[in-house]
Amino acid sequence: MKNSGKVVFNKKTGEGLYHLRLAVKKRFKAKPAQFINVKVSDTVVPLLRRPFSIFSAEKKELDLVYKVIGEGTRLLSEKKKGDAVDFIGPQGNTYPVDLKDKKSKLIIIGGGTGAASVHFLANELKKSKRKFTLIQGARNKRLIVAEKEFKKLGCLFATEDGSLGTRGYVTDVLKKVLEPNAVIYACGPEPMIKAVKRITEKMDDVKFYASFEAYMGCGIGACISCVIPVGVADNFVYKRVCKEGTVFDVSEVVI
Amino acid sequence: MKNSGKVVFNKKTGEGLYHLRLAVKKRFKAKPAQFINVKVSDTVVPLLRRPFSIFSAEKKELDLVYKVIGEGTRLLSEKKKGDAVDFIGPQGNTYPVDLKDKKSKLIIIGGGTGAASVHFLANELKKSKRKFTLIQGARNKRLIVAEKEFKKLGCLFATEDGSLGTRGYVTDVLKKVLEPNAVIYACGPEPMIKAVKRITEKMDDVKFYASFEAYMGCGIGACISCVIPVGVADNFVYKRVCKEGTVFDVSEVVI
Amino acid sequence: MRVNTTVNIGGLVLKNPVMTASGTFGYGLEFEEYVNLNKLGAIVVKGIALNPVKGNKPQRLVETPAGIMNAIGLQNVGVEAFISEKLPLLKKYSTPVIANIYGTDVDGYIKVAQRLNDSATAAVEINISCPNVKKGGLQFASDKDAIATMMNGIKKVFTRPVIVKLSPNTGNIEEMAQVCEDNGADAVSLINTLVGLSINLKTRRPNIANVFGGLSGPAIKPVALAMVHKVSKKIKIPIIGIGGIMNTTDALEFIVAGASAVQIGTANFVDPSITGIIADGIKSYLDDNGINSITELTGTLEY
Amino acid sequence: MRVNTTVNIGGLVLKNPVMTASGTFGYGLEFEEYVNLNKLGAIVVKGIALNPVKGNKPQRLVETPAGIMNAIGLQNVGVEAFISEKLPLLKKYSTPVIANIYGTDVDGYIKVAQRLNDSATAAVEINISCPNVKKGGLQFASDKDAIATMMNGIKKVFTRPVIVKLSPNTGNIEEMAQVCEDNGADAVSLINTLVGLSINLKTRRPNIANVFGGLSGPAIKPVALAMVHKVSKKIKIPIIGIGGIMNTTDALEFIVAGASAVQIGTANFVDPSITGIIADGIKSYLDDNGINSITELTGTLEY
Ligand SMILES: Cc1cc2nc3c(=O)[nH]c(=O)nc-3n(C[C@H](O)[C@H](O)[C@H](O)COP(=O)(O)OP(=O)(O)OC[C@H]3O[C@@H](n4cnc5c(N)ncnc54)[C@H](O)[C@@H]3O)c2cc1C
Ligand SMILES: Cc1cc2nc3c(=O)[nH]c(=O)nc-3n(C[C@H](O)[C@H](O)[C@H](O)COP(=O)(O)OP(=O)(O)OC[C@H]3O[C@@H](n4cnc5c(N)ncnc54)[C@H](O)[C@@H]3O)c2cc1C
Ligand SMILES: Cc1cc2nc3c(=O)[nH]c(=O)nc-3n(C[C@H](O)[C@H](O)[C@H](O)COP(=O)(O)O)c2cc1C
Ligand SMILES: Cc1cc2nc3c(=O)[nH]c(=O)nc-3n(C[C@H](O)[C@H](O)[C@H](O)COP(=O)(O)O)c2cc1C
Ligand code: FES
Ligand code: FES
Repeated sequence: MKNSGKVVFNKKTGEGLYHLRLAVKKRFKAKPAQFINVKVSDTVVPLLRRPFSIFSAEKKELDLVYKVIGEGTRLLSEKKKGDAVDFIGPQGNTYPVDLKDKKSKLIIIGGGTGAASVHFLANELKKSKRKFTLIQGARNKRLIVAEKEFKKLGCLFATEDGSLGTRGYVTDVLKKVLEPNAVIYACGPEPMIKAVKRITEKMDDVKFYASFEAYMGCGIGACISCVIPVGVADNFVYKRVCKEGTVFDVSEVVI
Repeated sequence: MKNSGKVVFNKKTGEGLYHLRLAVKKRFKAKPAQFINVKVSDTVVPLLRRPFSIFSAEKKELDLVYKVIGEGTRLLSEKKKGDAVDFIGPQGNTYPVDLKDKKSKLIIIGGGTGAASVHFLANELKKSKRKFTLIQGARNKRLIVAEKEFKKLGCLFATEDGSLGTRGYVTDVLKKVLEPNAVIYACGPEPMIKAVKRITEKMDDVKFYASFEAYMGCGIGACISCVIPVGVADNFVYKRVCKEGTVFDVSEVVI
Repeated sequence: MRVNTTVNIGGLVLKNPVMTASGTFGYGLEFEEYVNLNKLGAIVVKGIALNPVKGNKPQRLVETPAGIMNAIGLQNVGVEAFISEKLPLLKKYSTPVIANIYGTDVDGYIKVAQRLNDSATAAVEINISCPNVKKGGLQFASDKDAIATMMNGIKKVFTRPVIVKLSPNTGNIEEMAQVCEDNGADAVSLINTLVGLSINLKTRRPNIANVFGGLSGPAIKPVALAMVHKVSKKIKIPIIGIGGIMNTTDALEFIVAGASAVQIGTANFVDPSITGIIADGIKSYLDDNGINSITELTGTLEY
Repeated sequence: MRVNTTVNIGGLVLKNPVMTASGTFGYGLEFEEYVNLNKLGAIVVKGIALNPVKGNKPQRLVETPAGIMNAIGLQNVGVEAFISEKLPLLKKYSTPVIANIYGTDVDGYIKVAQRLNDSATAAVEINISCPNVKKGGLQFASDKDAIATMMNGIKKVFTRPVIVKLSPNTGNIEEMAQVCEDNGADAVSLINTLVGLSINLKTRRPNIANVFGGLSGPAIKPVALAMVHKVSKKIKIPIIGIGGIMNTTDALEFIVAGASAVQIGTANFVDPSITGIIADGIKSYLDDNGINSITELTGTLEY
C-alpha cells in the first residue's frame, strides 16, 4: 500500500545507528518480518526506495531502526521532526509461528540491523504470552541495536569483544540454549544465517526460519531482482524476497 | 576562488523570493555585477553549481537575493541557519564607472532578480557619494526584490499593475529621467535590456552597459557555454559571460 | 472540453498513450492495488520465451547515478504458463495486453508469436536486444537480415499488430527502424536499456552477477529522446517512446519528439501508481492547453 | 612506502594517471588558481582544428539528470593561435600537454597533427566524433576505412604518441578500437559523449540551439565502464577511461575495468580542484592498500 507518515523522532542510538518513529494516519497493521520501502530522496538520486524491516507497529506509530550505510540512509538520517516520509508497505510474509504448539522452545536471533525484524516478533510473542529465548549479537556494545528495548524483552547478548553479554557470536549462545524440537527465527547477515544453518541442519527436529535481505528494485514483486535460490543445489527456483519472502525455511534455501 | 560560508539567514521576502546571508571567514572583496557559483546539492542532482549575483558584500558577510525557479533554487531555499554553503567566486567583471566624471547622469535599472547586481552598484556609488537614479521594475509589488533596501537607496519603482510606483515598465520611468550624456547600467530579463537598447541606440551620447545572464557550465571560463555574440550581426565573436562578462557594452552585443 | 487521448498503434486503438514497459510491471497483477489498470493505454508484460527460463544469478540489479542497471536474465514462466495462468487474470480489465517476446534464434521468436496468436494477446512486442545463439551470440539488434527474416516469419503467424523494440546499443538505430518498417512492422518501440557495468571497488568485482547489465531510468532520457526524434524523421509507422520517463512532462517530451505513445519502466519502482498519474496528467495537459487530441502533439518539436 | 603512480601511455610517461578531458579544462590556464597543474598526469586541451571556429549558437549546454549535455560546436582558436598564444603559457608546468584535434575531413586531421609536430605538444588525441564533410556528414566514428587512412597519415607526420578518442555512439566500439590498434594508434581514449536531446515542453523547442548535444557526467558512467572493459578485452595498447568520473573511487573503478589512465571532464565544472584531489586520492589508495604501483590495478576486475 502507498502510505506516508510524519517523523516523530529520528535519533542516533549507537555507532551509525538510528531509531526513527513515524506517525501514520491510520492504525498500521503489520506482521513481524514485514518491511516498508521508503522514499529517501526527493530528487532522482538515490532513485530507488530503501527497504527497512518494521521494528514495531503500535497503534498509529511505526518504528524503524537503521544503520547509515550510504547515500540513502544518510538522507534518511537527516529527516527532522515533522518531515513527511513516503513509503510503501507493509510488504512480505511473516515468521510462521504455531501458537497452538506451546512446548517447542522458540529461539529468536538478531544480528546487526536484522535485530529490527526479530524485535517485532519477540514483542508480539510477549504480548501473546508465548515464551521465547531472544539473542542479539554484534561486534561490540556500540553496535548493539536498541539495547534498551531488547533488554526489556529479556535478551541475551553476544559481542565479539565481550563489551556486552557473552564474548563471542550468537551461535555460541545458541549452542547453550538449543533444545530438541526448537524453532529458530533469525534475521541478520548471511554469515550468521549460514552459521546457524550449520548447527541446525544436523538436527532434523529443529526448524529454522530466517528473514532474508536482497537488493531490491521495486519491493512489490514486479522486477524479479530480489531473488534467492530455493530448492536444492542443482534443482532450485528463484523466489522473490519481497513477495514469497522475506521469511523462508532455511533448510530449503541454497546458501 | 573556492570558498564557503555559513547561512546567517535565508528568509522569504516575496513571491518565491528569498534573501540569503552568508557569513564568510575572510572579508569578502567583490565588485558589483560579479557573481558566485553555488553548490546547491550534495548529490549529483542537480549536478551543476548555480550562479547568483552578489547583492551586497560587507565585511565578512555576503548577501544574495534569489527566486525559486526549479530544483536548484528550491534546494537553496531549504538551507537553514548554520548550514555550510560551498561556492566559487567572486567571478566576472564589473560595471565600468568613471568616478572622475562627476556630471553625467548615472541611471541604474534592475528588473526581476537582476535587481541583485544593480543593488550592489547603487550601494557602492552611494558610499562614494556619487549621485545616481535607481529604477526597479516588476510585474507587481510582491515581485519587487528587496523593496526595503531599494527604498533606502531612493529607488523609483515601476510595476505593470501599478501596485508600487509608476504603473508600467522601467522604460516608462527611464524615458522621464533620461538626459544627454547619461550612463545607464542595467541587469534584468532580455526583453528589458532590448527595450532599453531601443531607446538608447538613437542617442549616441548615452552609454549603456548591462550585466548579462547565460546558462553556465563551469562559471570559470573553461567550457565556453555561456557565450553571447559580441560585434555586429554578421561579424561577431562569442564572448563568455562568466569571464569577459557579465557586463558588456550593450551597443556591441548582438541582441 | 472533451479531449481525445486515444492513439492508434498499427490498428490497435489505445485509450491513451500510456503503456507499461516490459519487465518493470510484472504481469500487471502486482500493480492492482496501486493503479486502476483500466486507466492504462496498454499493459506490456515481462518478456516471454517459448520455455520457462530460470534467470540470472543474483545480484540482478544495482542503482547507478539517476538510474538503475539490471540483468534479470529474462526469467519468465514460458509462453504456455503465460497463456494459461497469467493472461486469464488480466481478462477482467479492458486494457489490451501486449506480450513482449524473445527467442534465442529466429525460429524461437516465430514460435512464441505463433502460439500467442491463439490467445487474448492484443499485440506482440519483439525484444531484439538478445544474443542470437545460432549466430554465436551476436546481437539480433544490429543484424538487418535476421530481423527481416524474423519479421516476415512473425507476420505470417501473428495476425495482430507487431511492434519491434529497438536496442540503443547500435550506431544506426534509424536504419534498424527502417528495416522493421520495410518488413511489415506495425510500430517500433525504443529504447531498450543501454549496456552498462557497475563495479564494487572493494571487491574488484562487478555489482551484478552477470557482469554487464542494462541501464535505465532518468540517466538515459536524453539518449532515448534523441533516438526517438531521429527515428521519427526516418519512418512513418508509429513510435512508442521509452526511457527514463518519470512524470507527465517527460512523457509529453517524448510525444513532442515524435512518439505516438510512451512506455513507463523504472518509474514504476519509484512510484507504482505513476502510470495512472501520467495518464491523468496527459489529459489535464491537453485540457489546460486547449489541445483537442494528443495526436496533435506528436512530432511537434520545432527548430 | 613510496608508491609508484606513473603510467606509460605509448611511450609518454605520466607522473600519475589523472588527465583532464578535452573541452572541460579550457587551455588549462583557467584552472591555475584551483589546482596545481604540476600535480596532473597530463592536460588535454579543448579540441583544436586547422582554423579558428566560431562555435554554435547558444544555448550550448543544459543539465540533465545526473549529467549535462553540450553542443559547443568545437569553438576553438585554431592550431596557429594555440601554438603561439596558449602553449607557451603552459611551458612553466612540467605536465605534458596533449592536443585534442579534429577536422572536417581526413586531410584536415593530418594537417593539424603535422603542424603540432613542431610544437611542445606531447601527444595528440584524435577526436573522431565529428562528421566527415566530404562524406556528406557521415560520422568518422564508425568508418573503419577513414580511420585507417587518417591513422596512417598522422603517424607519418606526427612523431610522438597518437591517441584515438572513441565515440560511444556506435554498436561496435571494440572493433573500432581494434582498427586503431591495427593502424598504429599508441592508445585509445573512451568514451566521448553520447548523443542526446533535451526538450523544453513549454516552447516545444530543444533546450540546445544545435538541437542534439553530447551527454556527459555521472549518468553515463556505467556505459563508459562497460565500453572500457569490453575494449580492454580486445586490444593491447593502453586505454584511457573517460565518462562520469567524479571522485577517486570512480577513477579507480575505470582502472580496475582495464584503463591505464583516466580523464576527468564534467567534474571540473562541479569542483575545479577535483583533478588534483583525485591524483592525491589515488596515491593514498595505493598507500592504504599496500599496492606498489598503479599498474598492478589495471584490468583486475574479476568474475
Ligand atoms: C527486506 C529488507 C529489510 C531491511 N531492513 C533493514 C533495517 O531494518 N535496518 C537497516 O538498517 N537496514 C535494513 N535493510 C538494509 C537497507 O535496506 C540498506 O542498508 C539500505 O538500502 C542501504 O542504502 P544506502 O543508500 O544507505 O546504501 P547504498 O550505498 O546505496 O548501498 C549500500 C548497500 O546497501 C544495499 N542496498 C542498497 N540499496 C538497496 C536496495 N534498494 N535494496 C536492498 N538493498 C540495498 C546493498 O547491499 C548496497 O551494496 C533491509 C534490507 C532489506 C532488503
Ligand atoms: C551571472 C548570473 C547571475 C544570476 N544572478 C541571479 C540572482 O541574483 N538571483 C536569482 O534569483 N537568479 C540569478 N541568476 C539565475 C539563476 O542562476 C537561475 O535562476 C538558477 O540557476 C535556476 O536554477 P534552478 O535549478 O532553480 O532552475 P532549473 O529548473 O535548473 O532551470 C530553470 C532555468 O534557470 C536557468 N538556469 C539553470 N541552470 C543554470 C545555470 N547553471 N546557469 C545559468 N542559468 C541556469 C535556465 O535558464 C533554466 O531554464 C543568475 C544567473 C546568472 C548566469
Ligand atoms: C528490471 C527490468 C527488466 C526489464 N525486462 C525487460 C524485458 O523482459 N524485455 C524488454 O524488452 N525490456 C525489458 N526491460 C527494459 C524496459 O522495458 C525499458 O525499455 C527500459 O527500462 C527503459 O525504460 P525506463 O528508463 O523507463 O526504465 C527491463 C527493464 C528493467 C529495469
Ligand atoms: C563542455 C564540453 C566540451 C567538450 N569538448 C570536447 C572536445 O572539444 N573534444 C573532445 O574530444 N571531447 C570533448 N568533450 C567530451 C569530454 O572530453 C569527455 O569525453 C566527456 O565529457 C565524458 O567525460 P565526463 O563524463 O567526465 O565529462 C567535451 C565535453 C564537454 C562537457
Ligand atoms: S524487489 Fe522487485 S521483485 Fe522483489
Ligand atoms: S560557464 Fe563555462 S565558460 Fe562560462
